[in-house]
Amino acid sequence: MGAFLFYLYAIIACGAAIAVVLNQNVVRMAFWLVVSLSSVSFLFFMLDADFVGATQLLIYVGGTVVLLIFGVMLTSSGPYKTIKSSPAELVQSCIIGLAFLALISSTVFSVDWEANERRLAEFEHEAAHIHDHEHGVGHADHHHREDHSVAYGYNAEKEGNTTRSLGTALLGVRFDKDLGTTGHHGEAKLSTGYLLPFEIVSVHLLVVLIGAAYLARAKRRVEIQDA
Amino acid sequence: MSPEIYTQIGSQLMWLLTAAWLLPLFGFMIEIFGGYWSPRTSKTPAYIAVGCIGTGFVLSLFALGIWVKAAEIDLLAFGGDEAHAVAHDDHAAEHEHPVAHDHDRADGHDEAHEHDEHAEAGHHEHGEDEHSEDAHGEGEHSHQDEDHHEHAVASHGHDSHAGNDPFKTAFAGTFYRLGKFGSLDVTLDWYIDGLTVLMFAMVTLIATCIHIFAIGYMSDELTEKYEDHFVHNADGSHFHRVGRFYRFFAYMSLFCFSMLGLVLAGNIFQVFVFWELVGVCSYLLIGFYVERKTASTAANKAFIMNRVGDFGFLIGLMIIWTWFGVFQFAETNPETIGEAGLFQMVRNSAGELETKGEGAEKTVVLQARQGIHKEHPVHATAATEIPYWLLVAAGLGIFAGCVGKSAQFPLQTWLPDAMEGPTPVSALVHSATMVAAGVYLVGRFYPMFTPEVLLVIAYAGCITLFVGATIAIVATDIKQVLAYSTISQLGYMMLALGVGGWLAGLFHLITHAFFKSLMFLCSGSVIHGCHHEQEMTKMGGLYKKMPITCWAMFVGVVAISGLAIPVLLVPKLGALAFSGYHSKDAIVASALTFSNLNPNHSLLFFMPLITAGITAFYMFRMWFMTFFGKPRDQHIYDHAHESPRVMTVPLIVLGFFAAFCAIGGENGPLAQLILTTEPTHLANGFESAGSVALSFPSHHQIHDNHATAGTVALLAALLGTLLAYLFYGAKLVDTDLMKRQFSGIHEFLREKWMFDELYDWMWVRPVHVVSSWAVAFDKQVLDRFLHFLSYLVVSISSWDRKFDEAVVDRIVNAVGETTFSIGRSLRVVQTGRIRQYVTFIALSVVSLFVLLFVFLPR
Amino acid sequence: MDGISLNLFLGVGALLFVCGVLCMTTKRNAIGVLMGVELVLNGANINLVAFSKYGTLGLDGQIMSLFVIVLAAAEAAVALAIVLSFYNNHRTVDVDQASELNG
Amino acid sequence: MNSFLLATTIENWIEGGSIWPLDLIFSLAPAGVWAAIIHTALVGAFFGLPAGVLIWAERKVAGRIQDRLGPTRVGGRFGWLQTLADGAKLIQKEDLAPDAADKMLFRLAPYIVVVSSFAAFMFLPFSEGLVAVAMDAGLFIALAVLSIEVLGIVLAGYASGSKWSLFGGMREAAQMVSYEVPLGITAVIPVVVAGSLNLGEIAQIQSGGIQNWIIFHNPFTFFAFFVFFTVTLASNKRAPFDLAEAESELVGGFHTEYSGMRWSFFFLAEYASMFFVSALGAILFLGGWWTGVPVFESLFESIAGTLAWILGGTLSLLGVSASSDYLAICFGRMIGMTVLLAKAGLLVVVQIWIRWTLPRLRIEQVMTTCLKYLVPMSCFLFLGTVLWPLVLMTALGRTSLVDWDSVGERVPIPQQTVVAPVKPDTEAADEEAENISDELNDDSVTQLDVVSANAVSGGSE
Repeated sequence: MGAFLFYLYAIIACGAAIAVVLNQNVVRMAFWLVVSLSSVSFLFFMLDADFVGATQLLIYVGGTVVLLIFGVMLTSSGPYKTIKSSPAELVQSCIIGLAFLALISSTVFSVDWEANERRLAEFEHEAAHIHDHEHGVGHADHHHREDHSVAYGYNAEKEGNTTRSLGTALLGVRFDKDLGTTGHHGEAKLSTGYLLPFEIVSVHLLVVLIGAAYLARAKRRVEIQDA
Repeated sequence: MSPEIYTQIGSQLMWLLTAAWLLPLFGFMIEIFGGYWSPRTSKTPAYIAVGCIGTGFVLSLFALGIWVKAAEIDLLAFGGDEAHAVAHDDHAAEHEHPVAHDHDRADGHDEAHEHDEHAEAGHHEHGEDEHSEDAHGEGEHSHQDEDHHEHAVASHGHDSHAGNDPFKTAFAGTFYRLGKFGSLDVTLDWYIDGLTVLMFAMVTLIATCIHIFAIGYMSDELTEKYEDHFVHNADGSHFHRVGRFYRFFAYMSLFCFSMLGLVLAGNIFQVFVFWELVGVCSYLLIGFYVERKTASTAANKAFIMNRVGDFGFLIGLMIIWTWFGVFQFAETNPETIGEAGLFQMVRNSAGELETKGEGAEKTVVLQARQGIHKEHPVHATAATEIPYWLLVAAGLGIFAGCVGKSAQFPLQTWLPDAMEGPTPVSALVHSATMVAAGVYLVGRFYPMFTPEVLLVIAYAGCITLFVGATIAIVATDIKQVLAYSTISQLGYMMLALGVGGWLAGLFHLITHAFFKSLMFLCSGSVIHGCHHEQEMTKMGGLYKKMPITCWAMFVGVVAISGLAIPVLLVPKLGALAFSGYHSKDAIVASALTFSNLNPNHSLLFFMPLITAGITAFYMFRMWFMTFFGKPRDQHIYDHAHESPRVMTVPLIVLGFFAAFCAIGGENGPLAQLILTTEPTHLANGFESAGSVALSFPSHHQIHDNHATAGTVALLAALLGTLLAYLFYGAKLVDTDLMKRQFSGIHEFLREKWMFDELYDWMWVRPVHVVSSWAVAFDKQVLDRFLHFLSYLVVSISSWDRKFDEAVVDRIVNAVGETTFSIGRSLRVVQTGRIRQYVTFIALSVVSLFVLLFVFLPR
Repeated sequence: MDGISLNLFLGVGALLFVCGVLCMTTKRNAIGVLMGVELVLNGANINLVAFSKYGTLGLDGQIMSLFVIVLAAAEAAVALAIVLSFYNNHRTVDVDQASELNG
Repeated sequence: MNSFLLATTIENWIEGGSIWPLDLIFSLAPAGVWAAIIHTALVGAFFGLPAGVLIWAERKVAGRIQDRLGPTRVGGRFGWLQTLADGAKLIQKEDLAPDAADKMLFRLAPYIVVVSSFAAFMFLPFSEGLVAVAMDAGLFIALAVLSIEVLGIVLAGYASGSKWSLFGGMREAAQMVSYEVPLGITAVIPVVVAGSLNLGEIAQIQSGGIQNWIIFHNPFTFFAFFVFFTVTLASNKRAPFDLAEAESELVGGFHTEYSGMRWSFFFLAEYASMFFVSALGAILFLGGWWTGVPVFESLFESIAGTLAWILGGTLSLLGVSASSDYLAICFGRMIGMTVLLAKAGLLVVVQIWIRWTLPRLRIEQVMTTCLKYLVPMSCFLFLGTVLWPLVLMTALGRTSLVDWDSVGERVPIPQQTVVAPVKPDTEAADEEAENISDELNDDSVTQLDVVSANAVSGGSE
């Protein structure tokens, strides 16, 4: 069932993305973009990232796309007017795009991600083990606890319920990493959170808001004779 | 006193005096920057200046109080019976402990019946010091044995450092380290002892009075259009300019800052810096009326003459730097182990020079630098001994600076010319403080002077005081009289210092500052009242017009003349006399004792004695000529008026101090305050063998001669006064006739002993001749050579130009054109189309990875 | 989620990325270019979230993708403002017309 | 009250304790699918029927307000089958698309609208545990899904190829984008109070007396509710904010060119979201499925117990074993749902009342209301709610006026829910890192663990 849903949404996302490329009408493009982005958000749900999925829906689909449509409405001078590219350009772009896709896909599929992860995990275990060995405590339990906390964090009900963990992480507290674990010397562990980036992004958004309002403000139109 | 209390008092004094020192600088900043933009009729700059220096005075008073309390001087017990002081000296002599002696002195002149008990307590307190003293005493007894001495020093470490300190009651420290150049630490230091505190109080008090006086005196500058009657334009009209009221007070504030900095300075280099700063202020103030040719010339003269002296100062500094490696006077803090200062290096614990060898080989052993800083435990470059003649040279060099600053022979000629400045300037800068700075420095640097140097100082002072006094007899400009009198009195001070009367010299410095600034202010009042008329030959009878000024002047005249009423000796106060009597008495006593001990140099006693008479004569001459008799110029007399209260009140204040500041004489509070700072080696006198065999008097010996000297000096002064009264008061002698009869001498004196002509002949003319030769050489040889060279260069460069145009330019142009054409052909790539750019990016990423896949081994 | 490997998610991300790039290269309409940018960012986002699930990245991947989304919104706002201003001056949104900076 | 009965979602309920005849059916497909189906059916039942009721109610209320009777004939006495008649009429109509329209988008737009507004119900808990998808981000995602609706309207406006439609769509877009700001802020105010985005938890903490309702938590939440309600009016295009379909200016606004069922979809969606936001307001501010009177609660409990006893007895007579406790809880939840529906219905009636009472604003008045009044007000209320505990703490020494636990303590500790029986882990080697969900099970050790344990410590078990 999961696989079926994945393939369904993956195909919708990819097909809609391709439709965005192929369509020339901006509004249709926007429509397909919404479809694609919504599918992506479903993929997020499948990846146990509920909050990110919801954000994707709210911000992209509800916000960005409306903004895009806004732009279209304000800028198109006639109904269904399209600005077409030349076929040569299309062909040329398609070739480049296919090459690009081939490149990325070959990269993706040539890497043995599982092996990588295993190696990484091994390395971490090794470090933890050495530490445990030094301190002579029951390291088997320790391993389990640590692994689970890394994998699930504060997440008792369902894997997708990451809202709280995300919120606290953005406030600088990493329950998902620190809860129930201790540092190397038995003290409370304090991993790095994202408070500063969060603040920076907040200020950034404010600045963008003001800047965009300034840029798009109503002003006297410049008459261009040859336009 | 315990180290904690010592540190506490030291920091209290330091903060108070630093505040007093920096306030005028602050004032200067405000005045010089704010004054330019403020209305010219505003008196605000004056108020700021008075406020700053007045606050400084209050702070200095606090410092003085702290000092008095710390030094344990009982001010109210001054005077006493004179036997008491003698008993002290006896006591000290019995114990043969200079430190204990000093300590007793610092304890003050307590009641006689408490004395023994107190002395015991003192011994108890200073037990540790005395222990180390004893160790040093051993070292001294066998001071040929170097090793033993050093051993003693090393074994006692910190204690011996304190014991080696000849200035037990001084406080020293560092504000800020400016930089360290090799072994030389250039720092901003402070050094506070009784002399510093006293100088602060004196300078700030006098400066405050003079500032207030100047508000009135300089009030005609409070205008947008000041008419200078002494400067004429080409068409004969008077010169007009804007008023410079603010500038005057700004300069005065700057001067106060510099002078206080000079006094507070803790090392000789810093002294030199402020020395030059006061010089600059003096230059600016003399040249205040810069449009007057005489004023600007006088300013230049003062500055240049001072440079001559400062050259010697610099030489002294270099010697000190080379051989001592430090500039600090002394390290006094018992807690810190700083570097030993100059005084501690030159003098041993008993305050004596330790010498080795004889003749040209003679050297002075530098005391081990006990308190070497931990940062640099060993000075590789520091010498352990200095050739004696170099120490003499250093002393002479420093003294040369003092000669210039204090207008001593042979550099005395700038001071009378400096009277071109406004009278408050003359009162503050050129009588009370700056010119006294030379004397102050000699006093401060006393431990560094060898007997040979002291003899030079004494003779320089002796010649100066006589020359100055004689010229003053014939001077007719009221300020000139006072200027020569200043030179003469500075000579007195130098003489006193030179003959070992350290206390007398500095005592006179203080008293002279008061009465001379008083008299200058009085003369200023007269000049102001007479609408800028300075010639005494046009005055007379002004007593009725300006009584306050007259009687204030009288106080000053009596004080400087050293008059006293010997008959009415009040037991507690000594002779009923003004301050000048006491200080001059002390000088004459020192001189008499010195000439008794060294009969070869008896001139050093007779000259001041005679000059004491002359002093009284010319001072009373001035007073009589100005205030009594018939008005010589009716016009001036009619328009003369008493000065406003803002000018007379300072006169009264200063008059009070001129009269009573030295009350009690050498046992009085002032002298005792100064005495707390006296170098230890002076109290018992000392002998010097070698090239000049000299014997310097002890306190005791001076005291023995006190009565004799006082009597003789008073007689001379009375004689002078009487003569002056006969000549100018009673008019029994026709002065014009006298003038004609002694026209040769009169003319000689009028021409100031022909010093200006002498210098002109000795220096200026030879320089002119040499320079005319140089001009000829320049024109005939150098110029021709240069012309030839320039011709050569022009011809070469014309060839070079052709090369440039033909070769270099073509290459450069070719490069430029190539670049341009490449750019032009490449500009089609930059289409300005975003989409193409994105395509290129994607393409290049793909091709880059393809390249990687193909060529990079996996 | 049986049998769905990380590679598949990465593949979807790659396809979205390439589609975005293609959008940017082929669309003359400025809005279309913007949509391409959004697609590119989404492709990257899929990768981040997928790694957060399959890898040891943990929540960090989700946080990163959140930042990406937020900044994409900001970018879109500014870009739209620029497009509007461009339209005000040129009466068109054809990016090929915006070639004043050509060589 | 075992954990087995405290399923927080229908999915859990299905997975955990389906009674005998049903579990056979449920085993045909994953629980999630069944949950979706059941929920859709529920929504259909509780919306499809009430929608008809609402439409009828709107007509009747409007009639009463306008001093007339409204429908009276169809279906007998009160005209209560009027909705059915309308539906029959609409279904019969021809499905038209204008020539100038962008056909594809024109046809798709109503679906977007209706799907999004119905999908939002997926996240709406009707009672404790009666929710299709219970997630921590419930409120957030519900609003997100609801916001998609506007896209359909804009597309409809654009694709119709008519200037009236375009204007309507543009107005709707502008209005929605603006009103989403105060909507979000006021919706976050209860979240701040409750400390959770989970709608179930928000409703759950309002149990007990009426003083525990968030609207009465502090003065700011009290006003926030009214702001929220106003904003939901606007976001549903309800009068006086229905500028997108202003008949007097734009003929029909964005739905001018639509007819038949496509036209009715817009209205279905409108009524659906009307009901949705009313239920949302009830959950966020008005105590959710709690009556606010503790006596009633116990009364309901006893009623549910009695019913369960009766039903359980009946079932056991029929040979079906069913826990009466379980049935009691089911009935209790049903009653809670009824309470919530009642509250939401009340709010819907108020919406209708407002529609037929207040005149329509002009577009710039609508925007002014939002940007100049509602946004600052909601910001102020948000700040006030955030600062309120601090003020109380300073003044009274506690964080709430009534006996109300602090936020952190009120958040229910995540319950240990019943997990579906885990299949024997035979393919551990193949699944490797993917089957993270299985790691919860203590019996199964992932490949990752095995590998690392073997590699490093060896026999750490």
